[in-house]
Parts: sequence; C-alpha cells; structure tokens
Amino acid sequence: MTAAAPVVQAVGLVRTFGGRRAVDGVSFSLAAGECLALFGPNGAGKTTLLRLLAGLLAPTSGSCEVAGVALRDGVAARGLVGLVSHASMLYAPLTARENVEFAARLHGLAHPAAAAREALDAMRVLDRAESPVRSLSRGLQQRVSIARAIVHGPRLLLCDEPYTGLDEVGSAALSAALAERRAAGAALLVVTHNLGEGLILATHAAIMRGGRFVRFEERGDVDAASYAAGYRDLVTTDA
Amino acid sequence: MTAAAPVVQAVGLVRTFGGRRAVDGVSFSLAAGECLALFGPNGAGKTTLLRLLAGLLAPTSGSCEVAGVALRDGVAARGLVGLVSHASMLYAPLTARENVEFAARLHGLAHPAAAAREALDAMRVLDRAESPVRSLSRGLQQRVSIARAIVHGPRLLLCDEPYTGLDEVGSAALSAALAERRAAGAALLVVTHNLGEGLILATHAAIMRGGRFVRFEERGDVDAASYAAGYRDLVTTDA
Amino acid sequence: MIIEPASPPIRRGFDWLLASGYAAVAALYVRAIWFTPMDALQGAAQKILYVHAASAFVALYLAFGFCMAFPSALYLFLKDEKLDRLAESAAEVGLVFTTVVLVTGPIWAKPIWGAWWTWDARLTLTLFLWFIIAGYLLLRGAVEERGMRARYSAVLALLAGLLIPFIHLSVYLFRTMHPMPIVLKPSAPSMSREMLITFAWGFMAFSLLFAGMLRARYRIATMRDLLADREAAR
Amino acid sequence: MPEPLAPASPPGMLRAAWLIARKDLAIEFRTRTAFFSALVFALLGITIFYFAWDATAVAAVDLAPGVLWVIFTFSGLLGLQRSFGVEQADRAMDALLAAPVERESIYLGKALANLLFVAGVQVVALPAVALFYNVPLGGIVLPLAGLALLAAIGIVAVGTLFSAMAVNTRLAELLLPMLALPFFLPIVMSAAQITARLLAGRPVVEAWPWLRILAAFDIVFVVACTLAFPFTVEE
Amino acid sequence: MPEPLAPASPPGMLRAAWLIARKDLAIEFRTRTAFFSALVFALLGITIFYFAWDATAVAAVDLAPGVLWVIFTFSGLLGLQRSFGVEQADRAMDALLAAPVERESIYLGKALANLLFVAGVQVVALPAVALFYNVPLGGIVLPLAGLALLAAIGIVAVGTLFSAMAVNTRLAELLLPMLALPFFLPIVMSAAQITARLLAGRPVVEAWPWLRILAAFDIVFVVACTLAFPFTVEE
Ligand code: HEM
Ligand SMILES: Nc1ncnc2c1ncn2[C@@H]1O[C@H](COP(=O)(O)OP(=O)(O)OP(=O)(O)O)[C@@H](O)[C@H]1O
Ligand SMILES: Nc1ncnc2c1ncn2[C@@H]1O[C@H](COP(=O)(O)OP(=O)(O)OP(=O)(O)O)[C@@H](O)[C@H]1O
Ligand SMILES: [Mg+2]
Ligand SMILES: [Mg+2]
Repeated sequence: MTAAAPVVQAVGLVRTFGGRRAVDGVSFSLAAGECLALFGPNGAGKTTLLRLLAGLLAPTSGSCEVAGVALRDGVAARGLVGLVSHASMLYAPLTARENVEFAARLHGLAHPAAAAREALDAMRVLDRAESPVRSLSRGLQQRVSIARAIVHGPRLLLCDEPYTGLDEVGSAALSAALAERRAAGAALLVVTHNLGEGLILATHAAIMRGGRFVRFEERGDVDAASYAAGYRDLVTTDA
Repeated sequence: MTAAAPVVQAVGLVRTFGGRRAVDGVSFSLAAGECLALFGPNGAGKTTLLRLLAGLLAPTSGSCEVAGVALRDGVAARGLVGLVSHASMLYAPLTARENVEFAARLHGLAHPAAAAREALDAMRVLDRAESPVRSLSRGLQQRVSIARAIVHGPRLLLCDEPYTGLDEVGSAALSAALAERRAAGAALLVVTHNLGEGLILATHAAIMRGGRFVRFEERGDVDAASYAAGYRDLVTTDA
Repeated sequence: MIIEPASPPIRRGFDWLLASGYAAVAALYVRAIWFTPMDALQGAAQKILYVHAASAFVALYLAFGFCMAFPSALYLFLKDEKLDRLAESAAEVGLVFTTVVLVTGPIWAKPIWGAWWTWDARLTLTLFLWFIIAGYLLLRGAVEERGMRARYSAVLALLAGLLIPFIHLSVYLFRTMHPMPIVLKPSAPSMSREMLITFAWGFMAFSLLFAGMLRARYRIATMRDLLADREAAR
Repeated sequence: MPEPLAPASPPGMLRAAWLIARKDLAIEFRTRTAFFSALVFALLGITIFYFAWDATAVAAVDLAPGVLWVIFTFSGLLGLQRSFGVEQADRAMDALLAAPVERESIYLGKALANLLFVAGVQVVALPAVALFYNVPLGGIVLPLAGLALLAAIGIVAVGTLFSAMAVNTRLAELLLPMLALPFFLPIVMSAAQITARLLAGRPVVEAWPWLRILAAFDIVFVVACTLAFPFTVEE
Repeated sequence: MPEPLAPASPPGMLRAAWLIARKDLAIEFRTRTAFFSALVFALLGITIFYFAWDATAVAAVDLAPGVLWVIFTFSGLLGLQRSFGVEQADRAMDALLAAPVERESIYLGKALANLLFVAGVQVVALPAVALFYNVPLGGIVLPLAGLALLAAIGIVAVGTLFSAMAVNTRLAELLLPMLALPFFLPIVMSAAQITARLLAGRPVVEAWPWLRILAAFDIVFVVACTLAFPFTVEE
C-alpha cells in the first residue's frame, strides 16, 4: 500500500452490549506516522473501541480496516497490529522472555529470541527476563506486556492506558518506544487519563464520551492548558 | 487506645520470596490523621509492604501492628483496615452494590445497604450500582473497589496506586474520600508513581527501593520540585 | 448514548392459537377417556398412548428437528436474531413435550413391562435428547452477551444434530447384541377405528398446542430483547 | 459512612459464616442454572456408566451402589472447584482474609455452601439411579438419605479444605482431586457398602461397622479441617 | 526490532498450531505436578471404583472395561478444563486472537496439547486397571493403545471446542461436562465394548461395528469442530 493510504480507518463503528451502546458511531482514520491521543471519562467506550480496532470484538455495525483489510478476514493484516490492553495478556507461569518470544514466533519473526531480548531491553526489564511473569510486580508485568506488543514492530500500535503502573524509568522507556515506532512510520493510538502524557507525542487529540468522539483536533490547533480546561468541564458535566 | 498511640506500626519488616528480599527491613509508624505518600520504582516492594500491613502476607521477620494489635491475631483489628489493591478484589458476577454491601455486612455495619449506597455515591458510581461488576469498565471497577475499601470507615486506609484508571471525576472523588477519611482521624498510606498526586494529602513522604525506605521525611520539610528531582535520580540510577 | 428501540409489540389481545391448542388437548382427554374403547390387553394403561406418542412426535420432529436445529444452522450464516429466538423458543417448548414423553413413558412402562425404565434405543435416545436440550438451555443461560449467546447455541445445536445418529446407532448396536432383559415388548398395539381417530386427533391437538406455545414463547423472547435494549439504553 | 472512631462490631463466627455462604449461593443463583446443571450432570453420569458396562455380565442392581457413589464423588469435586475459583478470580479472597472475620468462619461458610450444592446433586441422583437401574427404594429412602448426608458432610469437610489449598497453587483444578480423593476413599467405600446392604434388604446392624467408620470420619475431619484451615490460607 | 515496513511473514496454519501446542506443553511442564496429579486422579478413581463394589456380586474382570473408560472420560474432562483456563487468566487468549494466525490453528494447537495430555493419562491408567483387576494385557496391548488413541481423538476434538465455549460463560467448570458428556457417550460405549471383546480374546472382527462408529465419530467431529471453532471465539 502507498504511504498515503490510512493505516487504520474506522467507519461508523458501533458496538452494543445488551443494548448499551459502548461505542456509538465512531469514524476516523490515521495515516502512517500519526499519533492519536484519546481521552475520555470512565465508561466512555475507549477500551471497547480499541478492542474493535484490534479485531477482538465484532462491531454491531460499521467497519474498521487496517492497511485496507478488515482484521477478522485478513490474517496477515493482524500481524501489523500491536495491542497493549488493560489485562497483561501474558501467561503467568512462563517467564517474561518465553512470553515475548512466543509472541515473536506467532508473528513469524526470523530471530524471535533476539527480537524478544531487544523488546525487553527497550522496556528496561531484561534483567528480569527469566522470572516467571507471576512473580513480577505489577509495573514489571506492564513492561513485559508492552514488550510483547512491540516485539514485532507493529505498523499500528494500540495502547490502552499503557503508562499504568509504570515508574519514571518505565514511562521514559515507553515514551521512547512509542517515539521509535512513530519514527519507523507506524500509526499510534494512545488512551490515557493524563492529558500531559497523552499530548506529548500526539499529532491528533480526541475526546470520547458516551461512545462518541465529542472532539477531534490536530495537535497543532490545541493549546494544552485550554484543552485541559475544556476537557475537564466536558467530563465533569454529566452526559 | 489513646489518640497518641500509632494507628499502624511496623518494626523491621522483612519478607522474602524464594531468596528475593521484596521487603527488607522496613520500620515506621503512622498516627491518626497522618498520611504517608510512598513512592518507589517498579519492584521496590511497595505492594508487598502493603500486603504485609494488611495481614495478607506473613512477614519473614519483623512485626507490624494496627492499633496495637497484630492483624493475624486480632480479628477486630482487621475491621479497622481498608485496602485498595492492584486487583479489584470484587466478585465479577455480583453487582457493584452487592459487592460493597457484602463488605459492609462482613464489617458488621448497622445499615449495610445505606453505607454501601453512600460509599458508591462518594465514588460517583452509584448510577451503575446494579450492573454486574463484570460488565463495568476498568475505571468503574476501580471506583467500586475503592468504595468497598472505605465503606466501613477504616481507621487505617492502605491504597496501592488507587488512582489507576480513574478519570478526572474519579480522581477528584477519591481525593475527597481520602481527605474525608483523614479528617475523620484515619491514617492513610498511599502508594503512587505520580509525585504530584501523592504529595497533595501527604503529611509524610517516603521513597522505597530494593525493599528499604531510602528516604522518609515530614511533608513540611519537602519542596515538591527538588523532591521530584531527588526522586528521579534515585530511581534512574540502578540499585 | 440512548438508542430508542421500537416499542415492544405488547399484544393484550386474546391468544386464540394457544387457547384452541388447549381446547383441542382437553377434547382429546375427554374423547380418549370416555369415548374410546379400552385396549383388550393393556386396559386403561394403553390410553396413555394418545398423549405419549403425540407429544413424542411433536417434541422430536416439530420442535427439535424443524424449529430448532434447522434455524440454528441457518443462523450461523444469516446472523438473524429472529432465527435464534425461534430456536430458543422451540428448545424450551420442546423440552416440555420431551419431559411429558419421559414421564408418560415410564408410567406406561411400569404396568406393561414391569419396570420403570429399560435401556432400549428409542428410550435412551429420547433421554439424551432431553440432556442435550437441557445443556442447550443451560448454555443460553450462562452467556450474557446476546450475539455470543446466539452463536454458541447455534454451534451446539448444529453439533447435536450430528451427534443424534451416533447415539442412536451405538445404543441400537448395544441392545441388539445383547437381548433385552425385559421380554414383554408391545408390538405397536393393533387399533380399532375408534382408537385410530383418537390417535390422529391426538397428533393434531398436540401439534396445535405446540404451535400456540411456540408463538407465545417467541413473542416473550422478542419482547425481552427489546426491553433489554430499553433498559440498558437508559 | 459510620463514625470511624466508633468502629462497627464485627459479626460473630456463625453469622459471618452464614454471610459468606449466602454470598456463594447468591453467585450460584446469579448463574441461575447451577443446580439444574448439577442435575443433568448426575443423570448423564448415570447413563454413561450404564452403557460403559456390559449389562449381560453385570446386573444393573449390582452397579447401582457403585455408580451412585462415584457420581456423588465426581459431582462433589465439580462443585468444590467452583467454590474457591470464585474467590481466586480477582483475588476476592484477599478481601475476605482482610475482613474482621475468623478464618474458621470463612471455612464454615464455604463448606456450608458446598454442602448445599452436593446435597442438591444427591437429592436428584438418588431417585434417578433407582429409576434407571430399577432399584426398589421402598422402605430404605430415609436410611439412604441419612447416609447421603453423612457422606456429604465428610466429602465437603475435606474437599473445602483442599480446594482452599489448591487455589493458592498453580494447578488448582488438578491438585484438588489429587489431594482430596484419598480422603474421599473411606467415605465412598463405606457408603457404597452400606447402600449395597440396604438394597439387599439386610438388617441395618450388618451395616453398623461401616456406619461407625463414616460417622467417626465426619466428626474427626470436620473438627480437624476447621482447625487446619487457617494455616492453608496464610501466604 | 525488525523493519516494520517489511512485516515478517506469519507462520502457516500447522506451524502456528504447533507453536501454540508447544506453549501449552511448556506451561504444563512448568507446573510439572499437573500431569502427575492427573495420574493420581485416575489411579484414585480406579481404586474408588474397586472398593465401591462388593466383589462378591460382580467379577472384577467384568468391571475393568467400564472402569477404564469412565475414568478416562472424567480425567479427560479435568485436563480439558485447564486448557482454556490458562488462556483466560490474564486474557492471554486475546493476544492469540490478535496474532496473525488462523482461528483453526488455535483450535488445532489447543486440541493437540489436550490430546497429548489425555493420552499421557491413559498410558498410565491402562496398566493400572490391568493391575488392579488382574486383567491379562498379554497380546492386546497394541490394539488397546490404538483404541485409546481413537477414543482420545474424539474426546479431545469435542472437548476442546466446548471448553473454549464454557470458559467464556458464567458456569465454566459446570458447563463443560454438561455439554461434552452426551457427545462422549458413543465414544465411551464403543471403546468399552471393544475393550470387553479384546479382553475376552474374541476376534477383532466382532468389534468391527463399534470400531466403525468410533472412527466415523472422530472424522465427523474433528472436521465439524475445526470449522465451528471460529464461531466460538469471536466476541
Ligand atoms: C419408558 C419411556 C418411554 C420413552 C422415553 C418412549 C419414547 C417414545 C418416543 C420417542 C416415541 C416416538 C417415536 C417416533 O415417533 O419415532 C414413542 C412412541 C410410542 N411409544 Fe413410547 N416411550 C416410552 C415408553 C413406552 C411404553 C411403555 C410403551 C407401550 C408399552 C410405548 C409405546 C409407544 C407407542 C405405541 C408409540 C407410538 C408408535 C410410534 O410412533 O412408533 N412407549 N415413544
Ligand atoms: N463485556 C461487557 N458487557 C457489558 N457492558 C460492557 C462490557 N464491556 C464494557 N461495557 C460497558 O461499555 C461501556 C464502555 O466500556 P469501556 O471499557 O470501553 O469504557 P472505557 O472508556 O475503557 O472506560 P475506562 O476509562 O474506565 O477504561 C461501559 O459503560 C461498560 O460498562
Ligand atoms: N508472589 C511473588 N513471588 C515471587 N516474587 C515476588 C512475588 N511478589 C512480588 N515479588 C517480587 O518482589 C519484588 C517486589 O514486588 P512488589 O509487587 O512489592 O513491587 P512494587 O513496589 O509493588 O512494584 P510496582 O510499582 O511495579 O507495583 C519484585 O521484585 C517482585 O518480583
Ligand atoms: Mg478502558
Ligand atoms: Mg505494586
């Protein structure tokens, strides 16, 4: 595909859970190198949106494509996506290395061991590579989970509150990794409750509420301070 | 007991996990109305310390008492403690209300239903009281989990990264709840990676690393900016 | 965000279909008990046949074959909730009729065979059908999310369709290889014209009742889903 | 919230146990079908057993006692597994342990819920076996019921303890049977023996020695497990 | 990390399946005792059966086939329950579903791991039964092994699919047996019948009709379940 074509494109995405419209008609698209910071109150539908984009949930209506392919059909297309979720998605009995290596193998990397080591190192958790995930502290598990998500160098990286539980070092490592991905021409979607964190890398910023995008701007047009103010009263006033 | 006596007192606490000293000789005490903000890198031993204080882990050596009683012996003393942990500690099939009410009953409150409603309202999640916890978003679950921890008005409130996943409204509600607890004469211990968040309420601040308190000051003696700087190079320089 | 589901089709009107079903069955009892001659060999016990065979026919063929397995298979491809609701309703109503067979059967068996139960192929198959439908309903009860529930139960119904011949075959084999311990097996009782009419009327009556129950149950399912939408949309 | 400086009085041991049991039953009810599924499970087991055997070589009535009690054991295991799986899911168990209730209450509460579950299965399995295996239950229904209760108490007492231990290990489901079954053995054995004699219409005195074993087992292990439980939940 | 603009080529269906199976076995191995305890489970089951009957009424050798296959079925269920519990724990399953592998590979991978697990249990249960009920395995070891494999394939094919479904429901532990047992009936029956004939030293042709059922079952359900699986993992 040409660099111009969007990496991810969502058209009128809707997902209901027994009548509750968790995601209620979301449309947007990200091109290579773009980074969308997604904010929104609890229960806004951010996680559901990410799970839809990752092909983990079937949309009630609407469609989303990655690199021009719908994930549920295009097996190969799934290889382009990386996902950091609320849950660690790791196998507790296996070591950090084994978990990341397994992911690398599933993505058919030529040198899974090397790739895994690199990813773990990038997240500064290489020294615990041989500990079973079960025995890692929460922040360390988060680091491994992120390493798992970036090991195959995804073209589209979906991060659901990725800074959760990370200390200074971890956060720095994550930011660096995100920047590196973007520089490598990947599109990023980062969900966070911390406007500061979110706006650093962002080329676009969106606020979600009640399943819809209530704001969507280019980062350039956004002044952090006023944006924060706007966000606050958007959130605090009840839907 | 007199107000002067410490609410919680830890003496030479040590907890090892197969050779790894997660907590390695921690001693401190908090009096009523005091609030300790506990910072530290991933894997420093913060969660382990809190689980020791809550009586969920047996110390390898050392001792900790709440209101002058060791938790593992003193059933009643456990009633004085509230715990917000990494895990939600909720029953997914039950509704938010049922979960909090169950906790209230276990603590022998006179009016569990009313107390539960109050706590859920305090965390601004009352409108979802009847949803099964399973169907709540991560931030909403965190709110319910906090409501569960404060429903019985604990004398000692242990919070492990309580702001995780909370939006503006949730964080505000939490801060208010913590302030209210403190005003009511409870001692607080708040673990967080966000210095700003931590220092707001704190009367004391501590930095943990490699299982030990490497710093422990009165909040008064601390200037946020320089403290942050000090913390950063404490964390970034390898142990 | 709120969705406004179409207001549920609450039908306050009288359900003639269901009513006539009940009436027909009532008539069947009256006719079977007072206006149909006793069976020479079996006496009063034989009258169970009119209920037993008819409900068995309804359960096996109408409910499970026609109204459950078939729509379920279609659902996997058409993904139309109506099909799922139909299967759900058919399963529940069918389970009732199967239970009737499983109750009347033994009641009949005791005086005739001298035992409540024998492991003959047809009996066992009926029993397992009951299990599978029960499992099917359990599965439905255990999945909250509607689309998922529909897919799961459709898959189960499909596999069950494949299973039935295997159960029948193996149980049949099992039995034919070892002669049944119970000897008194009734060849389908020879019937007088009177009996045949009652017998036929029985099939008609129970089919009507089934149709009535199915429609009622289907309406409930539809309303429940719409109300769920309403409830959650608040 | 109540005034913290006047902390509420924690519930007594039995009240706490009842609260916990009720919570378990509520979860059980939420998954409304649990009892029904136990029923189907028992019935299925019974039929599978029947066809697994060559009915010409083994008379149904001779199978009945064994089938009855093996079914009983397995369905008991099923129920027990759920019991602590619920607590483990989001570490809800931690909340229980941090609450102002005795460990013993937790044990008794869980055990009570399990007992009701197992008893429920038995209530269905017993008549079912009688029906399908043509066993005349005539006058022995009451003795059998009493027997079932005795057995259930023993199985639940041991099973609850071990499922608590198993939860803290990495292989809950599989460890439970490994730990618990040897303890179930004496129960199932004596129960089956007693049943056989009852069915054979022998005088109860003949079953006496087995009954004594069963009763002794119950008493010993209810006490022992209640006392042992606190040690199994400490980390 | 590899150059993103040249994405790596995902593994083929079978390779992916093997990766997943190997991962499961690695976990199995890490929690080494898991397999061991499955064995103990089988053994204890066998003993329970042994003592549940009074040997005076029923000759041990007549029980053997039934015991063997009922134990087989239930220990198989235990193994299956774990299979998707592992994936569910921290939603690791999501990572599998988001990976560039066909749903079918996931099914085949899980099934393969389960097959090895069940077969492993069987390898021990078989001699154990022979020992307990002093059945001469003499010349029939190979046929029995083949039979065990056929039966295991059928059980695992269905069981894997249903445990995938059960794990996403509220009743996980209870639902799996409920759904799976009716499907196990033809397998257990045929297997027991064949075993009985083998033990009786009858010519294999006598077991032929049963063998046909077993084989047909395997083929039909391996195909059907593989095709049905994708429907059961979508949310
Ligand atoms: C014990 C439990 C019994 C069960 C589960 C059972 C089941 C069934 C089923 C499933 C059918 C419908 C077969 C079909 O339409 O293909 C049926 C029909 C019938 N059954 Fe039973 N039955 C039982 C006992 C009996 C007894 C004791 C008798 C009489 C002695 C009996 C006589 C009949 C007759 C005459 C029919 C109608 C003829 C036919 O449709 O083939 N059944 N039964
Ligand atoms: N499996 C589910 N079943 C029912 N409702 C659900 C389910 N998952 C999410 N929801 C509902 O959908 C809405 C959106 O949930 P979602 O997790 O996407 O919110 P979120 O934006 O991620 O919130 P948070 O910031 O707390 O993570 C919430 O109201 C939630 O209760
Ligand atoms: N159950 C366990 N088994 C083995 N090691 C453990 C266990 N729990 C914790 N540890 C180890 O003890 C150390 C402290 O863990 P702990 O969870 O207390 O850290 P933490 O300060 O909470 O880190 P984080 O900020 O990431 O939550 C870590 O090195 C961790 O790997
Ligand atoms: Mg979320
Ligand atoms: Mg921690």
